[in-house]
Amino acid sequence: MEFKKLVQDLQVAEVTRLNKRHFILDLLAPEKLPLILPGQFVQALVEDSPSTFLRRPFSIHSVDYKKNTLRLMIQVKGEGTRHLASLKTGDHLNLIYPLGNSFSLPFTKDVLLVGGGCGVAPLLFLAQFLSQNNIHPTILLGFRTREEVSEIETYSRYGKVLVMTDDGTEGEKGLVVDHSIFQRERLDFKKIFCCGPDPMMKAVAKIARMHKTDCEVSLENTMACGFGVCLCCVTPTDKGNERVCVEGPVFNINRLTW
Amino acid sequence: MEFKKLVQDLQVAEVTRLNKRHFILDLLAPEKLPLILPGQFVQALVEDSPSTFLRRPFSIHSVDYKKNTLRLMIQVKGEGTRHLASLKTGDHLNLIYPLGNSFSLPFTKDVLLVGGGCGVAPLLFLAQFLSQNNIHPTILLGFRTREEVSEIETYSRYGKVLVMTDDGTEGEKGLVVDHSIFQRERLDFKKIFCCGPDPMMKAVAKIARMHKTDCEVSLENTMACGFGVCLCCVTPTDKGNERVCVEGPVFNINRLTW
Amino acid sequence: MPDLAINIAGLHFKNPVTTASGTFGYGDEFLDFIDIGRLGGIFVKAVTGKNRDGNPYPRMAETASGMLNSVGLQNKGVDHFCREIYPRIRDFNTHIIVNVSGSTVEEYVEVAARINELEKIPAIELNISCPNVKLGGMAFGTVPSMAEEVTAEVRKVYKKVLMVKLSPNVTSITDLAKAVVDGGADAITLINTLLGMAIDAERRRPVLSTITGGLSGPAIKPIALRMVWQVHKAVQVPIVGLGGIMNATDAIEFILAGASAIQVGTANFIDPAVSIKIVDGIEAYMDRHKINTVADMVGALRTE
Amino acid sequence: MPDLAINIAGLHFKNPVTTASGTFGYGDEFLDFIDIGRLGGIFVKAVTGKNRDGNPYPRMAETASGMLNSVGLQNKGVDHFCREIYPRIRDFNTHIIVNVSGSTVEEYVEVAARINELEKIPAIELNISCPNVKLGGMAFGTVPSMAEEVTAEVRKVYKKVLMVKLSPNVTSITDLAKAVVDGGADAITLINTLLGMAIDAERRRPVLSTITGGLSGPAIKPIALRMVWQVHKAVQVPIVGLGGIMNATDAIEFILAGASAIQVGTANFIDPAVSIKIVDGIEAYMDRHKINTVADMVGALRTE
Ligand SMILES: Cc1cc2nc3c(=O)[nH]c(=O)nc-3n(C[C@H](O)[C@H](O)[C@H](O)COP(=O)(O)OP(=O)(O)OC[C@H]3O[C@@H](n4cnc5c(N)ncnc54)[C@H](O)[C@@H]3O)c2cc1C
Ligand SMILES: Cc1cc2nc3c(=O)[nH]c(=O)nc-3n(C[C@H](O)[C@H](O)[C@H](O)COP(=O)(O)OP(=O)(O)OC[C@H]3O[C@@H](n4cnc5c(N)ncnc54)[C@H](O)[C@@H]3O)c2cc1C
Ligand SMILES: Cc1cc2nc3c(=O)[nH]c(=O)nc-3n(C[C@H](O)[C@H](O)[C@H](O)COP(=O)(O)O)c2cc1C
Ligand SMILES: Cc1cc2nc3c(=O)[nH]c(=O)nc-3n(C[C@H](O)[C@H](O)[C@H](O)COP(=O)(O)O)c2cc1C
Ligand code: FES
Ligand code: FES
Repeated sequence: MEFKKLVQDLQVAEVTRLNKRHFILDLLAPEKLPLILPGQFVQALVEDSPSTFLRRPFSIHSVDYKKNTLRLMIQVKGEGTRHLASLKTGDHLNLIYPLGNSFSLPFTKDVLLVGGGCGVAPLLFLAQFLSQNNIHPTILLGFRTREEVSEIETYSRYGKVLVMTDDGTEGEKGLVVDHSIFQRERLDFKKIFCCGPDPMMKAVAKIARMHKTDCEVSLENTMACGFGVCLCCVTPTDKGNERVCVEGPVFNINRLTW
Repeated sequence: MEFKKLVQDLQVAEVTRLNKRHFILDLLAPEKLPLILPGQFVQALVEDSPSTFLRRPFSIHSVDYKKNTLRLMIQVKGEGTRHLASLKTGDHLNLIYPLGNSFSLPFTKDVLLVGGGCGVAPLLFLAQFLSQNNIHPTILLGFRTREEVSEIETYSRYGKVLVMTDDGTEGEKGLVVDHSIFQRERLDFKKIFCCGPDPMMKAVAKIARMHKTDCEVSLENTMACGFGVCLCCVTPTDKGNERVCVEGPVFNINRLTW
Repeated sequence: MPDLAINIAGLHFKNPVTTASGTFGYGDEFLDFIDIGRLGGIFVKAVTGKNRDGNPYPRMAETASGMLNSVGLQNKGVDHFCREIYPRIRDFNTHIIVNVSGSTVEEYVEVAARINELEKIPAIELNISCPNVKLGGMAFGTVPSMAEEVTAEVRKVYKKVLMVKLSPNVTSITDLAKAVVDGGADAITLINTLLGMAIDAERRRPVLSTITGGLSGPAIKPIALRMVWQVHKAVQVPIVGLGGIMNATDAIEFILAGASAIQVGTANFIDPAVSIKIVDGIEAYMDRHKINTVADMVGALRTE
Repeated sequence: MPDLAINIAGLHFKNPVTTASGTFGYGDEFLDFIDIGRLGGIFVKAVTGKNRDGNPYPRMAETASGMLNSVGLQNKGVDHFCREIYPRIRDFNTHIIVNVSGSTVEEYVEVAARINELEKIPAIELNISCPNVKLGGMAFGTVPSMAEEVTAEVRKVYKKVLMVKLSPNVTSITDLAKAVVDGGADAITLINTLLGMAIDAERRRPVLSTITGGLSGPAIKPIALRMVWQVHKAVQVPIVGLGGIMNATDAIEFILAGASAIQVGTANFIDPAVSIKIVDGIEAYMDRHKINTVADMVGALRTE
């Protein structure tokens, strides 16, 4: 397997609607998939949409090398994702992939994954990867409401899943940082991986700092290219403005100005 | 029935592929169709095409007031028509219609219709209209090649059909003006209605002038609005620059500078 | 219920949605499609001193998210306007504003003086920006001193609301804006079309008979918004903003950037009923954001 | 077989397809996607005298058929370029041309002089047009006398091919073009981005941290084509054309309008392999139209 970025038409092998706003695309690659790491993402070309000029970035939700497929989990936000939601089995989707760095393999077994919204997407792949390396993380997932809680069984294969909803209709009620695991004096985890909306990641980072727990976050950002040439997606780090699409999307919070 | 222009979503009731480049759309109106005259056209909105910004004009091929449908006959040319070719039964197409003036009811029964390419489109509706008024025209249709010869049976209901192909694979060979009906000393017709590419219409107009035969042509033009406000679609006439979308598309050749 | 009314240079508009000159005919072409009385106003097609045939065909080219036109001020002249068109449209229940064009200062002044006599026309919009006319049109709108002069001369004969429409084809839009304010403009319209060109590669020819033409549509919206924002910070007079407005969100962006009213142009070709949808959309936005008056939104962009 | 080679100011390009500064990194980011040796040349990201952090996030907004950016010349400075980047890219089998930027004449001269020493860099492109830098950048490119001065000063120290890239945000692009030719430019690049703005109506905020930014993509193609055409008629030096080129047809339009070579910019983001497709497409077009050399197409628009 090679580390190489590709521009490729992948075939939609399956579309799964999770709920009103979220769906999953399984995409079959025309050639043997390259090596993909958890945390990496794709840049998807939205065709036939007059208002979508640039590609759209999505995390790789999981990879099946046997079937030669990769999976995206997408939340409908605007025109681009609305168009992707109308893809059908057999259609093609053009991707640039795999892009970005990846989560690091932790030196501990006490691992917590925290995800909210469409930020849960890369955590499934990470959980799979960890469990292949004999690490079974605790996985805390935040959703808006019961209706949107999904894929819990899938996650459960790789670790212990905790659910929170904003409205308390399933699991604990509130934001992920309100979860009881964070309310104890000592945190049970030596490493946190987090992905979700900025305010959520910042709140988790604060807790991690407080407990001196190592923490990596996967940043969102508006991207034009996705492979490092436009310099549109920077975030301030200890090395100045760094590209989220190349030096990230995963950053250790120690390197961020948060 | 009212003379009123509408902006309306019509439902695709049927799609008929005539050949590789031509297809027919039967469109069901959501309310009772307004009165439509032969020669009038629609402005169709092409959705989901990034490169098609303006509407596209198409002649009304025929109207069925009983079924409340109108029919378009479309030739695939560029992005816009390619997109329309992918419409399926049940899809919607937004139209502004009916637009433009119409062919005039002739004061003679010796009527010739001449059409070429997608210019045949308005002639079917005209032939129907004439036959309702007990005029059974001769209909001369030019096609590129046998493969594209189509709808002859439909036209035959309303008059005598003569076919020409550029390559002689069906009917007489050559351009419509080469047809034997034009090679006689006296023309058998007192009125000609013509629609097709500019060079064809000019050639027919020349013959009509020679024989002092009354002749109306339906002009093509690049249109932005289609209902008279942008002044983009003018043609020089005896009254100066006139709008093809309002004062036309049908003009008597006496009024043109040809 | 939010109040959509807005006052521009003393003129009361029932809402900030108007239609752009050259894209709305004289209004009556839209009677089948919309209730014209629901619009804030209508800017009718350019009127010049004498009849003009405009440019030869082809006059239009489609471009990415836009179009080029080279209509070239085709109209039957100010006499014809006063005699034939004015009586037909004078009683529309909305402001009719005449777009005044010319090739010389004298022509502008002549047309403005004639329109000044028309009781039901409360304002004119001086078009010093049309890029299609070789004589004058371009120069007035790109040289501040000339823009000021033509505005000042028209100001002498025109007693009602005087708006001046600027060309975006300039290095400094604020210099032009200041010049026409100095000349006596009551309001500024921004922007006219950008000078562009389209080529048919297969035929190796320009698409337009005039080679170059005016670019309009969503493609130019970012440039138009920028100019409205710059001029809003530079002058005190109200701004009428336009350029690529396709929906209520676009309209609100212009208002936030500093426009007191907006014009819908090319969008009318794609949806002749869009202007009314924009009126409704602005009302819905104000409702949702709990904004009571349009004036509260004008220039209310948060940049701190 | 048509010959795609073209000579620009004495420099031989294997074909007229190059890539635009700021959209192609330093070229190596594209090694996974294309054979860089098939390109006529690469214009690398702007190099300034010292390290620059660029503007704060957000730096990008999508617009209709285009995008705004306010990257703001982020780069590590000319020292770093010569030490770290040049050795990495010097042996690419294509012309590497450095986009030189600055805030003062001295900075331009300093950077140009340093690049002049780099054996494998056959040309520089003076970026006097970037609209993102408050100091200098904008002014140089919009005032003919300043444009001439900076070109002339750089000309004194730079001994290889000197290209100057103009800003489209001006009243008269031909005045600027003539000024830089007078200053000693060997070729002119047209166009940089148009100054634009995007607003988030829901948040009532500008989308970009800098409020305004540079517009690129197909939206600006008609304006770019027009400027190439105008400048082609006004000056004798070769033109490198760009602005919204997405495919071979677009590229050919620029060549017909008067460009001797073209640059692919924003299109690289959407399809990183597009530049090579454009090379192939130009060859196919020349085949079909029986054109033997690119030079035969340059400015060959039929306008009679
Ligand atoms: C590295 C990375 C990985 C991502 N992974 C996923 C994923 O796995 N699943 C998923 O559903 N989404 C993911 N996203 C977010 C996704 O890219 C955006 O939701 C999508 O681009 C929106 O496109 P649209 O055309 O539907 O919305 P638009 O019409 O473009 O925008 C709709 C709204 O969303 C906001 N928005 C758009 N893009 C972003 C962005 N990148 N960051 C923050 N706000 C934005 C806009 O400002 C606007 O308000 C990821 C983003 C990044 C940068
Ligand atoms: C009043 C009127 C009635 C028409 N009726 C029919 C009809 O019944 N059936 C039908 O198939 N077509 C008809 N046409 C032509 C039809 O409008 C065009 O073929 C269509 O707009 C092309 O759209 P596109 O997006 O597929 O092609 P584009 O990508 O827009 O253009 C493809 C090529 O066709 C040329 N072209 C595009 N539009 C026109 C035009 N209006 N005149 C001349 N050349 C043009 C372009 O220059 C280009 O070279 C009619 C046109 C008019 C003005
Ligand atoms: C076909 C057409 C004709 C126009 N005619 C005029 C005109 O006569 N006078 C004028 O001031 N502007 C004229 N304009 C410019 C518009 O009023 C408007 O300034 C421009 O189109 C930008 O707005 P838009 O992008 O919303 O169309 C015309 C525009 C178009 C497209
Ligand atoms: C993200 C981005 C960064 C850019 N950086 C530079 C730059 O550093 N120097 C420069 O001269 N032009 C820069 N440009 C302008 C491009 O080189 C080009 O002139 C412009 O984008 C128009 O071409 P296009 O429409 O093909 O992109 C940049 C453009 C973009 C989109
Ligand atoms: S998105 Fe272009 S550098 Fe990151
Ligand atoms: S297409 Fe607008 S006036 Fe005819």
